[in-house]
Amino acid sequence: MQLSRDDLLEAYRRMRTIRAFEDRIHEEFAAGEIPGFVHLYAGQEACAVGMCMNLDDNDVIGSTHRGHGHCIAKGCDVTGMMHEIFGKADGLCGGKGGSMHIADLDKGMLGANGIVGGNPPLAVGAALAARNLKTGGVAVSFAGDGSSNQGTTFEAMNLAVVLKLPVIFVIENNGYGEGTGVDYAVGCKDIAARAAAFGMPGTHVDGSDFFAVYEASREAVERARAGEGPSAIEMRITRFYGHFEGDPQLYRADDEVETLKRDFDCLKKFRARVTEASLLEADQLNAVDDQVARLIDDAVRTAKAAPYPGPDALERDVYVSYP
Amino acid sequence: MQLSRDDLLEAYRRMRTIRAFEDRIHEEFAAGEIPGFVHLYAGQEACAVGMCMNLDDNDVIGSTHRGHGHCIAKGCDVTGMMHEIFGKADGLCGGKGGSMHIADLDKGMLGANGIVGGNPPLAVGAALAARNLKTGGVAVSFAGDGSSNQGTTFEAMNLAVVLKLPVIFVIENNGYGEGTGVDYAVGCKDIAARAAAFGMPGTHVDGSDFFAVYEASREAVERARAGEGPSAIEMRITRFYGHFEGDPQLYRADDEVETLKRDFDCLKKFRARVTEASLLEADQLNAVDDQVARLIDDAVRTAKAAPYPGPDALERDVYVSYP
Amino acid sequence: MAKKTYRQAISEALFHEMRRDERVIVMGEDVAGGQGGTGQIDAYGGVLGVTKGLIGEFGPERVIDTPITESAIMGAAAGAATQGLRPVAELMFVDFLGVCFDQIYNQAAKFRYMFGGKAVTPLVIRTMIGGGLRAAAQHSQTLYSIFTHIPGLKVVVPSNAYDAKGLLIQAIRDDDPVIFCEHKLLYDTEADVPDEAYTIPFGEAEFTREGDDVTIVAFSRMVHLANQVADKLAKDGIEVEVVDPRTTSPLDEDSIIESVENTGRLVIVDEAPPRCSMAGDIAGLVAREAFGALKAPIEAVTCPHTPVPFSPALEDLYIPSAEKIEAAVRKVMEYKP
Amino acid sequence: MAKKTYRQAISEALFHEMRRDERVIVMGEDVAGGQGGTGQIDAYGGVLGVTKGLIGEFGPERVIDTPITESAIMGAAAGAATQGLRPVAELMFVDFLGVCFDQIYNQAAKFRYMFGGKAVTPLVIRTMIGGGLRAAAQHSQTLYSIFTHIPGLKVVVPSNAYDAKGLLIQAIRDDDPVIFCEHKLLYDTEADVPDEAYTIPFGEAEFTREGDDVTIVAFSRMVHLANQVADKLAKDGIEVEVVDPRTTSPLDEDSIIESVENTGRLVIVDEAPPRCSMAGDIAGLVAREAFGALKAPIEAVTCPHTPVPFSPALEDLYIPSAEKIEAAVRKVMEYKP
Ligand SMILES: Cc1ncc(C[n+]2csc(CCOP(=O)(O)OP(=O)(O)O)c2C)c(N)n1
Ligand SMILES: Cc1ncc(C[n+]2csc(CCOP(=O)(O)OP(=O)(O)O)c2C)c(N)n1
Ligand SMILES: [Mg+2]
Ligand SMILES: [Mg+2]
Repeated sequence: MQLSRDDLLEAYRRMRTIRAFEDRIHEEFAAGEIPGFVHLYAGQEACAVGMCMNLDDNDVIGSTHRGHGHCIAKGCDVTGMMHEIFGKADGLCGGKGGSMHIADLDKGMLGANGIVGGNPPLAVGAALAARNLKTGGVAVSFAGDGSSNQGTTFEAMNLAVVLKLPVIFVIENNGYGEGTGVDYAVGCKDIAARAAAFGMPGTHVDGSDFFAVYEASREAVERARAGEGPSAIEMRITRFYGHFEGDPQLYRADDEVETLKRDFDCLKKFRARVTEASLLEADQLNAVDDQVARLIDDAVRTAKAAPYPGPDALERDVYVSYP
Repeated sequence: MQLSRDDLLEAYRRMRTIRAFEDRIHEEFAAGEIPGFVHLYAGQEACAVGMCMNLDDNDVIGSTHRGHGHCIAKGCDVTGMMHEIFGKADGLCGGKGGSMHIADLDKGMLGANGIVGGNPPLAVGAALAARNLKTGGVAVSFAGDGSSNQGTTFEAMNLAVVLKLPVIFVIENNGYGEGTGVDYAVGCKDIAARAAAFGMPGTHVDGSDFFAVYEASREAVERARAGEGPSAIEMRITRFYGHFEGDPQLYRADDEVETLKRDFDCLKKFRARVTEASLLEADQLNAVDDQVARLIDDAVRTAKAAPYPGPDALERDVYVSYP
Repeated sequence: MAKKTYRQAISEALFHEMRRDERVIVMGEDVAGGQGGTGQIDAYGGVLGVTKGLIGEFGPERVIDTPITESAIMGAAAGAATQGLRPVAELMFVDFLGVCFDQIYNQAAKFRYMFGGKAVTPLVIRTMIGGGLRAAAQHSQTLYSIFTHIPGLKVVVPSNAYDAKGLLIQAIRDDDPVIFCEHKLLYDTEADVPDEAYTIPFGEAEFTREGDDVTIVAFSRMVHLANQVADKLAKDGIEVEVVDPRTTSPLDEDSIIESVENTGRLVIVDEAPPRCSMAGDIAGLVAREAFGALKAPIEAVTCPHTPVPFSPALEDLYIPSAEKIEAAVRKVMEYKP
Repeated sequence: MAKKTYRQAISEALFHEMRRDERVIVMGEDVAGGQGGTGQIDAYGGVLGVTKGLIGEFGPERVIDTPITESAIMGAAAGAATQGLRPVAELMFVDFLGVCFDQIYNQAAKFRYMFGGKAVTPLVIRTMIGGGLRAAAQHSQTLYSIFTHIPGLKVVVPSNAYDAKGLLIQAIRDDDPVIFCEHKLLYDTEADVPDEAYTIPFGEAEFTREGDDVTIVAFSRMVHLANQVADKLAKDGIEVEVVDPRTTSPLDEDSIIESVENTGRLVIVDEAPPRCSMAGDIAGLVAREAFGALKAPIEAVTCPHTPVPFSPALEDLYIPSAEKIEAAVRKVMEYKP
């Protein structure tokens, strides 16, 4: 365990920010304020944060349709994200990307991705660039259990092994791809073992346990930085909301989410652990909660007030060479 | 072992036919008589035949760019194949397919395939049809070691397991995908184990040993017919010619093919085994050799003489509904 | 006749054909949508509810939920089709063709020709097209021009509930691979739809408005905008004829040519970027076959050559609008040689 | 200036740029072609020998043999491009786009726009197009119209060795994703090619013949046939202007319009099926922008709406021929309104 108290507070801040961000979007979406398709990350915070606490701006992550958490964990500007999700001109992508395409290349955030299985090959490419340009960076591909059935994911794993690239495949197994359960859709019983069969170490961890995620991630990142090649981590986790906002979740038993929220909430677990071990005080954590609440409030307020992109934006930035 | 003497003779006939077919095409190609891209199966005969001796016309196979052997093993008309490869009107596909697209749906031969990784999903579909239509049939996908890295192959495996379909994935590991060695291109050490990680039994056999191939295939086919789902067999084998006709094979050590021909020739091994065990007489085998030689001679002769398709064929048979 | 939505019409077509023919199956991601979960098995019935109820009546062997594995779905459907099933496979959003296109255009589309006329591949791929849901660059494309480019595929773009039902039944009974493109914004639109099964032949355009001044050829949702413009301009004395080809492949060339030969003016409305698309395709046809009748340049109202933007403010500018169509019509009307 | 083949010209471009800029890498299947074998490591240098020698000079970190895994190749190249490398990825035959298209059109092509102008993706995809090698339906397509349809991609179709070198160097230095289409039958054709590096800007057509009677717009190998026809018809007093756009995206619309405004007649020659292709694209452009100048219908010489047949007898009929081009030119010349 190498986390300082500051680190722990930072980890908590990121997780709490994700939770508050998503809870608030859930409300705003229900109120009809947010356009488009939105997939919330609430419940999975420890996965993104436990991994990204091991990374810096030099490292690159590829994300999914459920990307807000990865963005926040990797340090994207929360206000810029909120503005983006509202489709505003000063959003992180000028309003052109929206929830499914938030990216911030300066932060090493290579984009949420609307295509299931879209990012693993891209992450391999980022790792290739890191190797060739000797940046010392690593790449992390976040994917879901559903995405783990997509051919692109396997191809990416194999190519990473062949070229021995510094890339980590994180499979966030939240039990469902849309409404289809993982036990139905994944032919084998163990996604991590399947990844391992591609020739790299594969482990699984309880994705609601920040410390377990952090440790497994640390090992994988160290391995990658040391030039020992790729590895995979299956993080078993749950999502607290539906697949997308508006999903009635008929594929879930009535009490499933309740139970999971009770027993499997990474924030609760983190809080209990750090306070019981006297690593952090409840007051400190409460203060973070308040700061985060204000941040999100402000972000939503300014997002609502901000202007939409003007017509001149429509044909801009398709190409670098003729802007 | 359940093969009668007649079966053994038939197996030998098919293997010998493949060998003679390919040896002759090698010559004709070199002489400039054959158009297009041609990939020869010589050396791998026991794989196709050892599997297909377990199948009948009700069963379906999907094949690859290196498809002649699979076609012959599955019972396609050899003369029709030769005419096809010469591009003639009375070829098995009317001259429109050529070496890479020979098919005969009546024989359960779903086509050679110019796309590496093209056939595994199709074979899964054939198995699905067999299940739903209760034909009792199974499907076999032949693929190469190179093809085993293609995402489509993995997706097909996973879907087959999820739906528990009667399909067998044969991976003919002949050491190379074009010029690239399998140890380089396949991230793990064991293709069969990788298939197994998708949730089905996976084994490997010496692909030059007809009897080993036959046995492994028999088990897999029985399992599939019994409704117990898919499995995979890696057959370790070699090809005696280049990747395509015209390939100078610079990626192979000078003596590699010589050595393999000496120690790893399925026809030689088969002959030795059946004569030593007094299952068949050398005379019987020689007679087959002669018959096959005549068959191929005739096929080439008539293929050369046969007419090309006429202009009316050009736009015919794009659609069923407007021929 | 009862008013029914486009969604209902498509659902009815599926129920009809699955009852009529055991070989018809439906497969795709979440076509039922609860397999392996802790709740209902027919939880989604397709992400937009179009296949709801099928699994209840026809069971999981004929209504097959798959993993997220489009190449395997399309390939398995194509393979099964060659062996006597008649699969209706769902490609949830057409935008996902990129992960499975090979199985569609190199395999299913080419079997019959490559195999010398021996294969029969009665495959239907249902897919959602179009913008307007703020679904951004990877969930809002139309892309039917790509399918139209490929010999061996048939491509259907129904603009209303009545056509959707008849064309889908035709597609399922058809022996060739058919791409059936459903526009997301049309699911809740209504039309009179008979309860019984009926087919609409491919390659027969519908004239949704008749007129002698200008021909508009429009596809899918754009037909509605074209009709609006026609109605509006009729008040100004401009008689617009609106042609809805209903299938882009085969294309009812005769109807288009006939109309332009009468009007002498053509505006094409296509919700797609302008390059190598239906806009050029129709223009090329007319500039070759009805050149002598043309009184004005051929105008096209398309999306710009950009990905689909997310922001509502931009997406509204991106998709062809009634205003732009009207302007194009006026432009060709006002053209002086 | 030395005569060099198209193959040599492309090879030279790669050597130049790899020497000039460490960030340039080459990756694909068998771009060296002997990794993991028992013989030479540079055994193939690309299936048609275009990348031969690169691994010897630049080593396996910059000349990367990959497994057969097109999605991962294209995706990795795209991802690497966003992070500062300048990958030249090989898609051996364009026909294989179906197994990797998503990474090209939904990812690489859209990054810049989706991410609000922040991404730079200097990716080149080299690929082989075209028929004539009797390579049949899955190895003979052109398919550049599909790339041209996609906003965010640039598409290059060099017709000769000189252009190939200059355009490839431009492609590698360009900051956008570029699809570089090499016609298989052109590799052994020769032209004068300078030894030093030079660039040819995208979107600038070349007039390979000048004339006042008919404009032919032709692409890639078809330019040679068009030139032949122009030379032949010149003897009959018909002055044909041949325009080689060199890039289909961006397209040099001005040159095409200018030419047709002068000649009043247009024939488009495109080695592709006719639907939603460059033939319609150019026709649409001209029927809109140069309508007033047109004296005759716009003719197109294309492949038929069929897959590419294997048999030499059929493939020769399939690909546009000089005879068919000549007939089309004569047809527009003889047109009487
Ligand atoms: C190629 C592709 N297929 C299907 C979809 C539709 N889709 C979006 S998210 C999703 C489920 C993904 O499941 P998983 O990978 O487990 O991620 P989760 O949603 O659970 O985070 C599906 C099927 C898509 N976006 N892209
Ligand atoms: C999608 C695709 N990528 C690449 C190719 C080119 N290609 C044809 S055969 C081949 C090698 C295949 O290797 P393997 O699967 O081992 O089969 P083998 O040739 O050894 O029988 C390659 C790369 C292709 N035809 N299709
Ligand atoms: Mg999931
Ligand atoms: Mg091989």
